[in-house]
Order: sequence, then C-alpha cells, then structure tokens
Amino acid sequence: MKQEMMTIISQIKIAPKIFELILKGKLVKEMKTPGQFLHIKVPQADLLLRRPISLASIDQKKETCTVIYRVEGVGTESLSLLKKNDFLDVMGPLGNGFDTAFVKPNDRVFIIGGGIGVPPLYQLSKELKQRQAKVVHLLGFAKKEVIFYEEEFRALGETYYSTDDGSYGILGHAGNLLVKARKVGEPSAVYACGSNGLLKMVEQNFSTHPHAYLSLEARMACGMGACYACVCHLQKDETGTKSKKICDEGPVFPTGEVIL
Amino acid sequence: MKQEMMTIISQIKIAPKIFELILKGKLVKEMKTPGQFLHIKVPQADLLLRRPISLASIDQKKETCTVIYRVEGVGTESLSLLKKNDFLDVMGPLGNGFDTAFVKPNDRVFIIGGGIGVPPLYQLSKELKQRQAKVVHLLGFAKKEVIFYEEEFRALGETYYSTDDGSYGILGHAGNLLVKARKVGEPSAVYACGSNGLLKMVEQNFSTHPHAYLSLEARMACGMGACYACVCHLQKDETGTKSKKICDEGPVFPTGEVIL
Amino acid sequence: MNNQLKVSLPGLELKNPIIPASGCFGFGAEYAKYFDLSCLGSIMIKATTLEPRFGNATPRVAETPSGMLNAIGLQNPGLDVVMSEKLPALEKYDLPIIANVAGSCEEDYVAVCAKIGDAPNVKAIELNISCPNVKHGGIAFGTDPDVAYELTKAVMKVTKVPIYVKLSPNVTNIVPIAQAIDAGGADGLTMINTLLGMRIDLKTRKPILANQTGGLSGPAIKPIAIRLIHQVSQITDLPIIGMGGIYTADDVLEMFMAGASAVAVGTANFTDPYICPKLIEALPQRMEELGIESLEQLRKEVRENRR
Amino acid sequence: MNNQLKVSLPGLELKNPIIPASGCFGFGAEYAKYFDLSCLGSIMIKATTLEPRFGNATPRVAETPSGMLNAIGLQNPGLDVVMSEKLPALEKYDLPIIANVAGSCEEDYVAVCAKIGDAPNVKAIELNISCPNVKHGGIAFGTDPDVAYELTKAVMKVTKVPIYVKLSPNVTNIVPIAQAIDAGGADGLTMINTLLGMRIDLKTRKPILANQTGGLSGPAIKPIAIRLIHQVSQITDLPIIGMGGIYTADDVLEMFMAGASAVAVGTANFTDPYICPKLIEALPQRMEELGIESLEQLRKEVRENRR
Ligand SMILES: Cc1cc2nc3c(=O)[nH]c(=O)nc-3n(C[C@H](O)[C@H](O)[C@H](O)COP(=O)(O)OP(=O)(O)OC[C@H]3O[C@@H](n4cnc5c(N)ncnc54)[C@H](O)[C@@H]3O)c2cc1C
Ligand SMILES: Cc1cc2nc3c(=O)[nH]c(=O)nc-3n(C[C@H](O)[C@H](O)[C@H](O)COP(=O)(O)OP(=O)(O)OC[C@H]3O[C@@H](n4cnc5c(N)ncnc54)[C@H](O)[C@@H]3O)c2cc1C
Ligand SMILES: Cc1cc2nc3c(=O)[nH]c(=O)nc-3n(C[C@H](O)[C@H](O)[C@H](O)COP(=O)(O)O)c2cc1C
Ligand SMILES: Cc1cc2nc3c(=O)[nH]c(=O)nc-3n(C[C@H](O)[C@H](O)[C@H](O)COP(=O)(O)O)c2cc1C
Ligand code: FES
Ligand code: FES
Repeated sequence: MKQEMMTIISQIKIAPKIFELILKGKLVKEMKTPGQFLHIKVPQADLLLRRPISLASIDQKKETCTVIYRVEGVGTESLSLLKKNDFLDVMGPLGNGFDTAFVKPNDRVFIIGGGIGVPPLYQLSKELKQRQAKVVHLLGFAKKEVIFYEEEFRALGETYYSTDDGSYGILGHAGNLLVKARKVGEPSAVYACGSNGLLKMVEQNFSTHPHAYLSLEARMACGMGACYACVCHLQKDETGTKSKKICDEGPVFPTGEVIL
Repeated sequence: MKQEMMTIISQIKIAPKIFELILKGKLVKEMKTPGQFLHIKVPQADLLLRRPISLASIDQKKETCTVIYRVEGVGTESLSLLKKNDFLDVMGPLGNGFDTAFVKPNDRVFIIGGGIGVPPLYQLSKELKQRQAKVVHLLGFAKKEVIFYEEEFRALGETYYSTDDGSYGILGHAGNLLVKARKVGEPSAVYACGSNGLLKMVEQNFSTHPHAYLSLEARMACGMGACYACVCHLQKDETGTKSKKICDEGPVFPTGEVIL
Repeated sequence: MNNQLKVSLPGLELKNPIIPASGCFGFGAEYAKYFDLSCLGSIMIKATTLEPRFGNATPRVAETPSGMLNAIGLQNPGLDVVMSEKLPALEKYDLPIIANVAGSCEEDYVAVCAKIGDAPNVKAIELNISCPNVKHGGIAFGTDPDVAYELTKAVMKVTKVPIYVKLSPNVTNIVPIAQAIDAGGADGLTMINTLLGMRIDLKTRKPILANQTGGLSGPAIKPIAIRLIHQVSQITDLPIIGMGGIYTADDVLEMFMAGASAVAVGTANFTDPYICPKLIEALPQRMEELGIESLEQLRKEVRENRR
Repeated sequence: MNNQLKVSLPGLELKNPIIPASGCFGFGAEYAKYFDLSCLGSIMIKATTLEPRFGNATPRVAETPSGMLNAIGLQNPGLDVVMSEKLPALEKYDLPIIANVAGSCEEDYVAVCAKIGDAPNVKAIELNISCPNVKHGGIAFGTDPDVAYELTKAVMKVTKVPIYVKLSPNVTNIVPIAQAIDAGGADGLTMINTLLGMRIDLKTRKPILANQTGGLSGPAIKPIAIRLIHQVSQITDLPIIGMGGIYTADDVLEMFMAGASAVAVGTANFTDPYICPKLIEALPQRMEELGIESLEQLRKEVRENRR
C-alpha cells in the first residue's frame, strides 16, 4: 500500500505559522526510515500537486505518524485548516531516508538543522539514540519564537541553538555552532537538513567525510521518480547530462555526490 | 446587505437526490417575495460560478430560509456534502418574484409545478393562503419516489399529482391535471414553474390571461443583470435585438411577454 | 500611504489599479447597488457597437475547472443609448471610464471611436479586436498584424482620447501583433482577452454553448496571461493593463511583476460581487509584507529589470 | 460487456482507451510499483531523443489554478538506453507501447523513428513536434504547416510503425497544420500538448521556473483541448488521441464526444497515482448511465454527426 486516506488525530499550532499534524492509518506500517517524506494532497480542488512533507516522527504502536510544517503558501494554509477526524489523502513514504545502519554505540553524531528543515531530524535523532549514539543537535532558527520541539531534542542529547537575530542561543547561523562543536571533537556521522546555504556549509565542511548526509528539497510533481521535475546535477559528471532525482534517489544524499 | 456567509441549520435528503437545506442569517430580512432566488457559492475552489436556487420557504421570525435542490452535477453534489453549522456563501435574494398583490380572498388560483420547479411554489402558496385565496396545486413529477413536500402542499389547498410513469396520481404530465382543473372553473391567477415543456403548455393555455406567471431558468454568471448571460427574446419585438434578462428582470414573467 | 496604489497611464490617472473588466460589469449600474463605484480605479464598460446587438443564442455561459466559457456575442444597446443613458449615469461617480469598442468592419470601429470620446467621463478607449465570439470582426482584427496596424491607425486619426488595444491570446506569436499596434500609434495595450474553448454536455452529446465555442476566462488562464504580458512588456514601452484570472491581491502583484501597469478583473466579479473593493483594501498590506513601497515604484523596478 | 471499452486505432488494438501521457509516467517502471501496468490501454513513454539530455535547470514545475507548468526540457537517457533498457523492461506487460519521439532537427527525428519501431512492443510513434520547453525544435515544428508536412513525410519514409503527430495548441489556427500532417501521410494525431505559461514568485519577483516559461497542463486547459479536438475532427478522418486535463470518466467521454478515439492522462497521475486504473474501472458504469453501449459505437456516432 502506498496511498491512503489517513485520519487526523490532532493538529496544533506549535509556533507562529508552524503546525504539528498527527495522522493515523495503515500506511504507518510502511514508514521505517527517518528522512523519508509524505506526499500530501491538500483538500482544495484547484490545487493539483501534492506537497512533500517530511516525517517528523513515527509511532508504530499507535499506528500514527507526525509531520511538522510551516504555512508558506496556499497549500499549507489550506492544510492548516483541517481538524481532528478529518481525512487526508497521503502518498508515501517516499524517498530514501537517512542511513543509520553503520552507527555504533557512543559514536559522536552531529545533527545539523535549520528552520523548517528540523522536523525530519527528530525521528532521526530518536533512532540514533536507540543505537546509543551520542547525538549533538546544532539547530539554527530565525528567532526564538519559531523554535519548536526544544524539549524533545534536549531529551535526546546535547542541543545548541543559534538564531539570526540572537534572540536565543548564539547569534548567527548553525555554521557558528558547528565550529564550536568540532572543537570538542570530530563527528563520526553528520546529518543535515535545512536551507541551501546550510547544506552548502555542511558540504564544504564534510565533503570527503564517509558518513555525512544532506537532505535536499526540490519542487516536485510525481514525487516518485517518473516526471524528472526534481533532478540535480552530479559533482562527478563532466558531460552534464547525468542527474539524480531528489524524490526517489534522495532526498538524502551523501556529501560529495550532488551539486547543491 | 446582499451577500452573507449564512449558517446551515440543517440539511436533509427528502427524496432520492433531493435535499432540503435550511439557512440562517441576516440576509433573510431581505427575502420578501416568493419566486426570488439565492445565488450560492458552492464551497469547491475550482467552481467559480454561483448556483441559482429558488427560495422554497422563508421564516422571518426564526431568521431562516429553506431551499430545495436536486443533485445534478458537481456543484449541487458538493453542496449536498455540507453539514449543520457549516457556512455557506449566499448572494441574494435576486430577481423579481411572483406578483400576488392583486389576489383577493376566495380567488381561485392555479399553481402548476413540475419536478424541481416545485420548490419556489411552496412559499408562493403559503403567501396566497394568507391572502385567503383558494389555491389548487397541479404538480407533475417523474415518479412517486421523487415527490416531496406532499403534506405541506395538501395543508395549503387542493393538491393533484401526475407522474410520468403513473406511479402516483394520474398518468402523464401536469397538462393533464390542468385540463381537469379548468373544467371545474377558470382561475383568476396562474403561477407556473418547471421544465420548458411545462411552461410552454401554460403559456399556450393562458397567453392572454392578465395574471398568469411563468418562472424561467437560464444558465447564469453574475445573477444580477450585468453580464447578459441569461437573456431571452421578447414576443413583441420584430427587430430581434431586444431582450429581457432572466436573472434581474425575471425569473418570473407574465405570459405573452418572452419567447420560451 | 495614500499614493501607494496610484498609477498613471496615458489619459488615466487612477487612484488605484483595479478596473472591472469589460463585459463582466455591464455599464456599472448593477454593481452600484452593491458598493460605491467611486472606490474603483476605473471601469471598462461592456463592448459598445454602432448598432444595438442581441448577441448569440443561449446558453451563453458554461463552467470549466477554475474557469468559465462565455459566448455573449457582444450584446449591447448600441452607441446612441450608451452615449445618452449608460455613460451619463456614471457621471455621478468620481471615475474615469474606459470605453470598450467593437465592430464588424473598420468603419464601425472608426465611427464609434470618433464619437464615444465626446462623453465627458470617457478618458480612454479599449479597442476590442480580440472577441472570439462573433462571426465578423472581433478576433479577426487581432490575429493579423497588418489588419491590426491599419485599424489602429484609422481609429487613432479620429479619436480624442487615448487608445488601448486589447490583444488576443489565440495566436502563435503575439509579438508582431503588439509591434504592429505600437507602430500604428496606440497609447497602450490591454491583455488578455479570452481563449477559445468548448464544453460538451454529456447528456445531449452537443456543445453546451449555443455558439458551440466560447471564450475561456478565470484563474485557469492566469499563467497564460502572465506569460503573454511578460513577453509583450519586453518588446514595447506601451503600458499594459493586465487581466486574466485575477482573484487575489497576489494575482494583481504578479501581473505587475510580469509587466502590467494596471489590472482588470473580470470573472471574479461573478464569484464575489465585492471582489474589486476587497482587492483595493487588501493590496496595501500585501505590498508591505512583500516590501513594495508603491505600485509606481514596482512598475519602475520591473521596467528597469527587463532583459 | 468486455468489449465495451475496446478501441481500435492504426497499429493499436487497445483493450481500453486509457493511456498515460508522455512525460507524466516516465518509462512505466515507477508506476509499476503502484499497480499492474497490464490494465492500461497503452503507455506513451517519455520523449526520447537521439542523444541523452539533461533538460532544463530547476525549478522545473510550478502550480497554477487547476493546472501546473512544467519545463522539464525533454530530459531522457537517449535512444540507446531506451532501446536497451527501458523498452525491454516493459515487455513483461501485455501492453502496446507508444514511443514519444523528439528532436532538434529533422535528421534527429528521422534517426529515432527509424530505429525505435524495432522494439517489439513499440506499436506506434507519437511525434512530438509541440514541446514548448526546448530552444531548438520542439514547438517550432508544430506551428508551421510546411515544416510539419516535411517532417511528417520524412519520418513516414523510415518508420515501421504508425505515426501519430502531436499537435500544439499554441497556434492561431490549427486547421492548416492538421491538414498538412494529414497530407504528409501520418496515421493519426494526438492533442493537445501544453500551452505556454508563466508564474512569477512574488518574493524574488522573478519567474518561478528556471526556464521562465513552461507548459500549462491539467483541467485548466481541458476546454481548450475539447475545442481543438472538436475543430480538428471536423476536417480530417485521422483518429485523434485526446488529452488535456482528464481527471474523471466524464472527462474521457467528453473527449470522445469532441472527436477523440482514445485518451491520454497526464497531470492527473501526479494528483493520484492510481488515476488510470480508477478511470478504467469507472467508465462502464458512467457509460451505462449515459446510454453509451460501447466506445466504438460512440466513436461511430460522433463521426456520423459531424457537420
Ligand atoms: C522532501 C521534502 C521534504 C519537506 N519537508 C517539509 C517539512 O517537513 N515541513 C515543511 O514545512 N516543509 C517541508 N518541505 C517544504 C514544503 O514542501 C513546502 O513548504 C510546501 O510544499 C509549500 O506548499 P504551499 O502550498 O504552502 O506553497 P506554494 O508556494 O503555494 O506551493 C506551490 C507549489 O510549489 C511547491 N513548493 C513550494 N515551496 C516548496 C519547497 N520549499 N519545496 C518543495 N516544493 C515547494 C509546492 O509543493 C507546490 O507544488 C519539504 C519539501 C521537500 C521537497
Ligand atoms: C432562477 C433559478 C432557480 C432555480 N431554482 C432551483 C431550485 O430551487 N432547485 C433546484 O434543484 N434547481 C434550481 N435551479 C437549477 C439549478 O440552478 C441547477 O440545477 C444547478 O445550477 C446545477 O448545478 P450543478 O453544479 O449541480 O450542475 P453543473 O452542470 O455541474 O453546473 C455547471 C454550470 O451550469 C449551470 N447550470 C446547470 N444546470 C442549470 C440549470 N438547470 N439552470 C441554471 N443553471 C444551470 C450551473 O449553475 C453551473 O454554472 C434553478 C435555476 C434557476 C436559473
Ligand atoms: C461574460 C464575459 C463577457 C465579456 N465581454 C467582453 C466584452 O464585451 N469586451 C471585451 O473586450 N472583453 C470581454 N470579456 C473578456 C474580459 O474583459 C477579460 O478580458 C477576460 O474575461 C479575462 O479576464 P478574467 O479572467 O478576469 O475574466 C468578457 C468576459 C466575460 C467572462
Ligand atoms: C511534467 C510533464 C512532462 C511532459 N513531458 C512530455 C514529453 O516528454 N513529451 C510530450 O509529448 N509531452 C509531454 N508532456 C505533455 C503531456 O504529454 C500532455 O500532452 C499534457 O500534459 C496535457 O495533458 P494533461 O493535462 O493530462 O497533463 C508533459 C507534461 C508534463 C506535465
Ligand atoms: S518529482 Fe517527479 S521525478 Fe521527482
Ligand atoms: S446572469 Fe448575468 S445578466 Fe443575468
């Protein structure tokens, strides 16, 4: 099964313009890897394209999953109006998530996130914790008010914040947190999700690291590899004709592979 | 005020594909004349045009009005999914309704309706009853199952039915009822709403009657006289360039005026 | 603050850029029952022809996904009635009027253009050479550059007010047509008119519209309008009044960013009779959010950024 | 009962008329994870060019009201890979394949058409002379009757399978183009390709698509497709595979009533990956409600009722 009318268990605003949506359905059984995303049909007849939204957390026992999204345009606006017990047309899980199989107990792992790139890192961090890794969260936000899930991340490991306006944590972007964190010790794995600027920064820092992963975004149509909407160029391709599709060959890529 | 987000008080299916919808709002204050219609914005983003639906009954005390409609296409289908306490974008009341000012006590009045043309005749009949007219209802339907408001009409006066398949009342269309009713006595007023065939039949029978009225239908856009979507030709116009707009100069016209 | 929405075009000093589109607002009288027309930037009145016209047979409208088809066929009471009744009725509003002019042949256009500018409140003419719903004239004038050039020149000779020529999207290449109209001396362009479409009734298996085909309008055509306005604004300095599917303040601003200098709102009036005043009210806040000081400033920026 | 949905076209004996449209279904492999492709009438595979192509820069898609824009730019792995990997992978399905062929010049088209019909499951070619998203070739071949005629003749000489030529809606008059293709000897037509459109990002004030313009598809364009199919079916006996905004069984039947003999479903696959099997399932009931015995019967009736 790859598509379902899932039931909304709850929808709450957890920060300005940011919503946490909990969905229940059989589709949850398929959701196994952090970093995968759902392709959501917003219930508005004139909007044809689905919206890709990352899985923020998965609860197999309760048969529920959580997504966290920011209201950006008409689609997410319309999504935010849904209420408990409403149905939602969900495709997924799609894409390849974050590889964690190699992580060993006590590995020092960096999770680097920015703004609305933070949600998928939560399920990732939960799984890394299960693998008994020592997770260090380096999270950048625009300002204090838009930070969400602070308690949840702190419960999983060291957590540091930067804000663009200095209203919480250190001033500046997550790169500044990274500099500090590397001084304490180099990571055995790095996972990042956020703006293109953030991803480029991580790429530069860990271009040859064997276990550094970036989660990319792209405007999508099919979400499953059929339409070529979401491609990116490869770093090692002189012809310029090769590409990877972010939807089904990503959204997570190791550093050194694709051009950001 | 000419437009309002009215509140749905109830919506029930009263016959196969036929729904009775009760709306509450300040707009009801403006609703004074039977035969006027509401221009309803169906809550589906890709449907731009409003749907004209006749007022079936008005209750000034409760600040409610009732419409009765049949599911025909996507718009009425979507409308039928609305529930109690939902809001509905309503423009109106629009058009000129049925003239009843001239009716005197004990006037024998014919109300002729067919199928989904019957709803506006209910409020009309209530008002004629208040004027102490003797109302005779001649109502044609496809078959027994799709008849609605039978008790309501019987409570207001003599009521006769015809059905296309003979499953209730006499076999055939409302014209057969009319022949019988005229034998008993000629009406001092006639009001009709229904298919084009029904209206033509009434037009032929009462083309020179001083108080015979037909309620017409047309595909509409603006609903208020600005777009010329809903025009009809005039009987007395040799140039062929004159017209009446059904939305704001109708939907009710006396016989002898427009070409059906 | 107050000047934020002002735009200035040949013949038209508009307090805001919102203009009900021709054919979707009659001659204003009906909507005047809903709101005070003085709030509008202008009104484009229903197409006016020399003689009265009944137009096409009904049905004249059909619905399509995020759009509608119309085949009204330029029904109007004719030049004399427009001059003697319809335009004077609008004089009580503080409002420049744009008169939409149509015809079956060059002489008709010339005759109407020569006279309609005499009305004191008509400040500009919109030359409708793109109506897809009439057999003679209409769109035929708008798909051939030479014909468009000749017609523009002919009406420019007789008119007292600026002429805006309304372009058809139903063409392989709009550039030579816009250039011909520019060369013919027009003062501006309006675009787009409707796209030719059809719907079929599944029960009768025949076209819904009596005219078979009709003009497609509404949000469905907005991306086509944006593309054409963008394309034409790159090759001419004529101001463009943009239209095609405007429903929101964002749509208005998107048209400006494509190259429009004012906008007309058509189909949306049918969905919401108050749409024009609502757009006027919504624009300032949306502009602030997007860092747009004023529409004149935005126009300038867009012009400067042309390729 | 079972033959109700069967349609027969040159080279194509289809068990039902539902065909995923080119570019919206890749080479089938991805959707094969969702359902058994054997249920389909056929598949129109992604445009294939002689050499591999990367296509345009991203973003390549944008959303519009009841529609979407794409400017993929014909990305594909090239003829060799299509022949050696993509087409063989489809052989396990009971399915005739329609190969969509594109090129930058006549020689390219000829080279691909000469070879791709060698694949045992390719039963027809769809000649894409209407892609609006590439600089060279594409749409240029589809807007000039003479060019379309020459190209059709050239590929007809080398091909072993029937050729269907895909028409562009971005033209002033589609009739001479369809006639030229008919005269060139094509076996059928497919229509419509996308309409040129644009969206602008209000924050950057630049087009959303890297390519600036893109092709508009989806229900927004359905009335335009219906009109063009109706128009072309009046002037040629070539069978038409109709497309443009199909989302429901009613849409399929409306296209047949306009003159189509089969249909392709594009954008709808993105909204609902199961749309094609759903349409196949929904058709019989809807046909019964509307008193349509079989699609072949409907085709006959529509042809007979032409003006
Ligand atoms: C793999 C992936 C995972 C994502 N996970 C999350 C998440 O967990 N939480 C979250 O808030 N956002 C996430 N996004 C971004 C999210 O998809 C967009 O914010 C959302 O689609 C915007 O939709 P809209 O209707 O509000 O905006 P509109 O601008 O109205 O959308 C119009 C179209 O553009 C597309 N679009 C607009 N912005 C983006 C974008 N940034 N990325 C991709 N498509 C876009 C939409 O999908 C839609 O097709 C993710 C994106 C991708 C690709
Ligand atoms: C003055 C007036 C009063 C009416 N009163 C009633 C009533 O009380 N009860 C009732 O059931 N119906 C009534 N109708 C008919 C009703 O408007 C249509 O059945 C309805 O619009 C169909 O909408 P749809 O979306 O279901 O159909 P669709 O076919 O999907 O509608 C598509 C478009 O066509 C228009 N349309 C389709 N059929 C008609 C029609 N018969 N008349 C006018 N427009 C049509 C729709 O308004 C819409 O714009 C009335 C019509 C008019 C003109
Ligand atoms: C019902 C209707 C009638 C129209 N009549 C005219 C007309 O008389 N003259 C004209 O130039 N355009 C006419 N148009 C086109 C509109 O002015 C406008 O160009 C088009 O509808 C696109 O804008 P919209 O999408 O906002 O409606 C008409 C459009 C509609 C829907
Ligand atoms: C993402 C995308 C890619 C497309 N690629 C091609 C293509 O490679 N070749 C082609 O002939 N048409 C292509 N098309 C056009 C479709 O085949 C179809 O003609 C058009 O989308 C209209 O149908 P629809 O409204 O059902 O999508 C593409 C359309 C889309 C949306
Ligand atoms: S979104 Fe279609 S291939 Fe990625
Ligand atoms: S519906 Fe517009 S004039 Fe009647």
